[in-house]
Amino acid sequence: MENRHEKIGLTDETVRKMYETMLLARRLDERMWLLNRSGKIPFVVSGQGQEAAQVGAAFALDRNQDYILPYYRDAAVVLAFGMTVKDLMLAAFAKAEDPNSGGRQMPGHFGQKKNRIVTGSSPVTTQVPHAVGIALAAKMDKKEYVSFVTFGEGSSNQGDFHEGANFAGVHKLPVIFLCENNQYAISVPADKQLASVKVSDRAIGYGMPGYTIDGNDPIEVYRYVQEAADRARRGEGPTLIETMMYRLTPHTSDDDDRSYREMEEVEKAKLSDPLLTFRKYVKETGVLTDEQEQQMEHAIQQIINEATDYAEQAPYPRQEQTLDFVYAEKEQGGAV
Amino acid sequence: MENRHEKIGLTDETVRKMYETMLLARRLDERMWLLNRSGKIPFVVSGQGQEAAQVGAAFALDRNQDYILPYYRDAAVVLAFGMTVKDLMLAAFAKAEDPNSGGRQMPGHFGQKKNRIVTGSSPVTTQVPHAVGIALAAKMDKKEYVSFVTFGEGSSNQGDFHEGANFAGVHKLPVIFLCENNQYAISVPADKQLASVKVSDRAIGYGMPGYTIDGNDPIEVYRYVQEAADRARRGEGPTLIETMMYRLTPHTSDDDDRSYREMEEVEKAKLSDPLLTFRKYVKETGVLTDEQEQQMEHAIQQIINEATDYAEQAPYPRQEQTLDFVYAEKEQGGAV
Amino acid sequence: MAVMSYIDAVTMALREEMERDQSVFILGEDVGKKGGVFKATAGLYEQFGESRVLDTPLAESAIAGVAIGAAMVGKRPVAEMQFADFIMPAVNQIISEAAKIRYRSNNDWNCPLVIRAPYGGGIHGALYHSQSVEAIFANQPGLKIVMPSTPYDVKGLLKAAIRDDDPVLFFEHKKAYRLIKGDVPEEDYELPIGKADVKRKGEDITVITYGLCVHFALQAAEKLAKDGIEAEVVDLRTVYPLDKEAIIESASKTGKVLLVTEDNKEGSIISEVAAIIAEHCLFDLDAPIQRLAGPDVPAMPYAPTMEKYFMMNPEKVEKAMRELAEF
Amino acid sequence: MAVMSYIDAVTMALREEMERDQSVFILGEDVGKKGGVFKATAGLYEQFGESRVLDTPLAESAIAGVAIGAAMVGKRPVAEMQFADFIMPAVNQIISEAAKIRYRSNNDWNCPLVIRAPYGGGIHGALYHSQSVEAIFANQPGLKIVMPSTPYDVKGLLKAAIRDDDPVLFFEHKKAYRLIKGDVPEEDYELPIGKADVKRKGEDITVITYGLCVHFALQAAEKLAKDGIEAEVVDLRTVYPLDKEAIIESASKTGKVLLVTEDNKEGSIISEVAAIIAEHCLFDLDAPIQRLAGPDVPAMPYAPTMEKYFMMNPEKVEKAMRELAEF
Ligand SMILES: Cc1ncc(C[n+]2csc(CCOP(=O)(O)OP(=O)(O)O)c2C)c(N)n1
Ligand SMILES: Cc1ncc(C[n+]2csc(CCOP(=O)(O)OP(=O)(O)O)c2C)c(N)n1
Ligand SMILES: [Mg+2]
Ligand SMILES: [Mg+2]
Repeated sequence: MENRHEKIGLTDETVRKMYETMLLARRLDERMWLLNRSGKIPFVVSGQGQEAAQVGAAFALDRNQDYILPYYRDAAVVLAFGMTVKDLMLAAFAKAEDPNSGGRQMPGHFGQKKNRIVTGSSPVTTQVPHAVGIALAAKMDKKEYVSFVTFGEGSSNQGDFHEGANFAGVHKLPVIFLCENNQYAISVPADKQLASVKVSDRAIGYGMPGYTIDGNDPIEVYRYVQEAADRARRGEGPTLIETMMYRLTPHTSDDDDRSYREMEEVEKAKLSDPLLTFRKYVKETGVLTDEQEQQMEHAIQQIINEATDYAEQAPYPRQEQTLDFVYAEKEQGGAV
Repeated sequence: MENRHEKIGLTDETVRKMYETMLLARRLDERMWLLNRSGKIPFVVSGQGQEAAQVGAAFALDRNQDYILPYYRDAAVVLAFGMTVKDLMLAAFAKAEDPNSGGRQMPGHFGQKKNRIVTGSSPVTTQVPHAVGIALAAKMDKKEYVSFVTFGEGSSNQGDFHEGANFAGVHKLPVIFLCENNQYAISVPADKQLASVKVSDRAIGYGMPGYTIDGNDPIEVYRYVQEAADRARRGEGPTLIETMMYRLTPHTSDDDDRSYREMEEVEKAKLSDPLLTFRKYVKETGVLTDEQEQQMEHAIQQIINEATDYAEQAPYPRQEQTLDFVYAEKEQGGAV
Repeated sequence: MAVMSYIDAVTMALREEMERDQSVFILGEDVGKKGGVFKATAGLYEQFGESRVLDTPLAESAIAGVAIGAAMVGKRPVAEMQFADFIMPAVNQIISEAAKIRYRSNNDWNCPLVIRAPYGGGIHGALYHSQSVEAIFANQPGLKIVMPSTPYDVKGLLKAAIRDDDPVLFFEHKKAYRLIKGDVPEEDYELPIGKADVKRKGEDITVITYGLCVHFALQAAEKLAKDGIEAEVVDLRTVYPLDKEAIIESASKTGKVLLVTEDNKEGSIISEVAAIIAEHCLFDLDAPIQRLAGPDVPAMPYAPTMEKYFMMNPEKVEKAMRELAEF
Repeated sequence: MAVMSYIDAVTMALREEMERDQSVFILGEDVGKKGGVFKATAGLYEQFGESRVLDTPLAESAIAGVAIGAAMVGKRPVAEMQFADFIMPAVNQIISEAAKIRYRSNNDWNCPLVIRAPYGGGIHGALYHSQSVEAIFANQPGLKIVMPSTPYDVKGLLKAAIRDDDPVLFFEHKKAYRLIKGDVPEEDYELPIGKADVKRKGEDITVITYGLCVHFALQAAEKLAKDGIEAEVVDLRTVYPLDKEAIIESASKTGKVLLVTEDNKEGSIISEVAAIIAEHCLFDLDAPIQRLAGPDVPAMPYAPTMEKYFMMNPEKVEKAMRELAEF
């Protein structure tokens, strides 16, 4: 197999790390389902099948300064940006220590200021204008950071996508719009969702370049996001990147996808599961040895076990904490 | 001058009628300003410079069955669709008889069911999804009508434009989106409004054809709208047409455009005032004789005079009418 | 007469109205093949076909706006917002458009639209799948807001909403969907929008509430009855515009009023109910008007401890009723 | 101390805050070169340049959303909605996002955003340029809603809003812009958000109101004073969350309360005020709590007859005050 990562300046070390992050996200996701099916956590929203794009993109960013506005499937993105498995487990168990929300939000609602992971909500696409505002602040203050925002192809039909993208285009802001096109919005297939052939067909309407690329290939995604980040830092404005992939699980743990799609379709998609194809790549290019892989799986299992135990035992928020943080704590002479 | 209307099947008679409608709209608009400046009516919003596109489009539609969702500058469209000068004057004077709103809305908020002029509001672009819904009803009931909606280029940046256009594209609905790009949204020039070069660049993002054409040429607009209407009726879906023009007046009677644009720019635009250029066309192609023109001007003046007198003398709504029509009139056994 | 769940009554009303009237159709996210995320539209896609049970793009303003357009030309769309929390992008279409179409056109146009949405908490839905959003719309003349409590009321009121010539927001408590069961006649009937319903007669205190909380109040009332306290339970059913007469009548009768909502307290539906009573029957009151509501925090959290703290329940209602009775 | 108009106090507060703090910036439609359709931002584009006085595309959800993003990373955006009526497309961003950012992130993130918007009628603005929209937002914990009545309050409260670490909706009465003049100190001062202000002391009756109606109440109070009736006029200033203490204190003192708003009556700010009083000082009341408000119709019409019928004015307030005093 051809070594494609060297050409774009990626070391074996980094590629191994990319694979590891994908694997970590996948194993964590699998564990979440087990915990859900055994009644330990009420809800799972899954990123299976989307890890390649997530990791490819996250690694192409500057993880020491860029801001990210992930959507609910982006566990791999936030893991790459410094959130820990324990953090995510604490969120899944709705425990007080959960750094995302202190147990207030459902899992998948990421947020962690120290890692510049911007707090998100459930209504889709609201994060798009936020990303634009963060990019606007960068431009105003002549800062170097880029703002990176993701969303599903269904969500690209919300008004906020249009308004945010146009704003970014007019002001040439350093923001990267990454669509994770997993071909479904819950039960609605992309062709009933999108009048355009591609989400990236919309880029021209916002005066920015638009690309549709293979979201199962982290190297490809890395390349495009890196270029977009460079453009952004050079002051040349935003980029829209659509990554094509397939949602390998039901929409969430509350969904039964058999009512609206053929299981053969899912099985077929599993043949290009990015975890399998990228595993093949790292193995065949010699980035990962069998031994390293075993160690990796082992270490990951251990991390997840520990995080699960920790989170399961951690205390819930006290009920009175419901009342905290509606407004800033009152200061003398300050407001309500 | 080359006769361009014959080629597309337009009779002299129709072209004369088109010119007459443009002239009527212009003279009416001018009168409105006079009435405003003399303190007789509180507000004017003007269509000067946009009559060619409006008339070209309206005449290309089926005025016996199509639905129109005009925006506030579209006096020429509604005149073509059967609203009278008297109706518009009654609205300008906020009189009880105003068929648009019974004196409730500002002028420019058109609506008249008998002519399928769909009631409009002030928040821009809300009419776009309405037009799509009306087209959806046509498709459901296998009716032949088309739904036609207009909006400014500034308004094309609202979420409702995006959401409505995409919906129409997905369901291939018989709707025509016509953008009247007059290069300003109040004080904001198009290049600070739109990240794309053209509004029509957005069409591909909604899976529909998009065109940018000369909005000062009613023949050209007629041709494109007629084709779009044919497509729609053939079940081939929506079309986006952007008509280029210039807003010859301030935004409204409350605006002073000298604070944000050069008066030379306005003067220059007046050289291609569609009323002048189309007048030249109808004169040079022999569609309109000097004598006919004089009669036309005279008749129009008379119509406007009479309408003004009538509207000025007509009674205001009674104050208690404020309470009418919040809900359907109570019927026996019915709801609140 | 069959015993059925709250959500089955929704489906039944939809089906019967679609059978009765060709102009009724459904649109929303996942309402078609999937039958809705709660299954409220289950079977309708199969029965009526794709053209009358439309899976829309993920865009609530378009769902509302397209429905408004169709309604203006004679259709009777029933739009589903997947969760009440996600009605927010459609607020402009609902408040600026649907609510004002009849008025602004001087009765020339109207908008017979129903927007259904599941609201309410207690189902681990966290901040954005638990909200009560009625107060946002409950000051917009031109709109009606219906929030039924029982399967019987669901069927009769949803039919009335669909037949109504003006826009109706129809909020269904998602925890009630499968929890609440009751008798529902097979035949066609309508219940009047705008009318409250006395769900239990009583002389000692009045509880005025709506939605799922009606059941909490009824349960609590039974307990109080054992101690000789007879509570009247008034189900508002329509929370906007309110049935002033019914409110005044019951408040005047018992002189002791407890108002209950699952929503935050400040600026809620029960604030208006309190204002009506304070305006019209102040001198009939034997106790301050009590309001029992969720805490004034942005929304219901996910952790079970916090969710429980926020969520209304029969015990909280009972406690407040006893306190009032003893006043 | 200079006498200036209400709108000049807006501009002054904006200018001073922008001079004081580099992180303050303005965005909105036509706020730049044109200086705003009402001229509230006149001169600021010239003084601070395009990058701090941004003309945005015509898209309110983006205006709010972009401002929220900037606020989360340390900016202090002041977004203008050209008319309060046009805030509707931004409701999702305001309610789902701005209001909940601190809470949902467990205090990790916050959103120091101000949204200014001119509201109110009496200027021939018709349905969509006359609305009072505060009630839509007045049940959303996490938000604050400020509605000043005087130039002095405008300056002090707008400064406080800009310095506040949470989102503030700042509604300015557009008829007050040039009509209302008053003393405004040149120096820097802040007024506390969340506190009502007794604009006139009195023992006989209490009028509680806000915005332009404060002036109507004050004018009416002077007339009543000639007949020996001393009215207390409480200006809410912050309409959400309400200053309960101030409301309770004045209501308890006079025992006769008139609540006034220009908004529709049902579900308005004064409904909550009535509920607070009915809950806390029922036995101090000597008269039913009176509410004086606009009629429950969708919005204020254009025709002068109808506009006058809808719009609040000193005569209407005076009449209601006299009736209450005589009760
Ligand atoms: C405004 C809004 N409407 C509806 C929902 C309910 N909902 C959650 S996810 C989803 C589908 C999203 O599809 P897509 O954008 O393609 O992302 P995916 O889930 O496929 O990754 C819907 C409809 C929501 N969260 N927000
Ligand atoms: C939602 C909304 N926001 C703001 C306004 C105020 N406003 C009225 S017209 C206008 C500019 C519209 O520009 P454009 O769409 O280009 O139409 P034009 O007036 O140029 O014909 C604005 C901002 C409005 N009417 N609606
Ligand atoms: Mg998807
Ligand atoms: Mg324009």
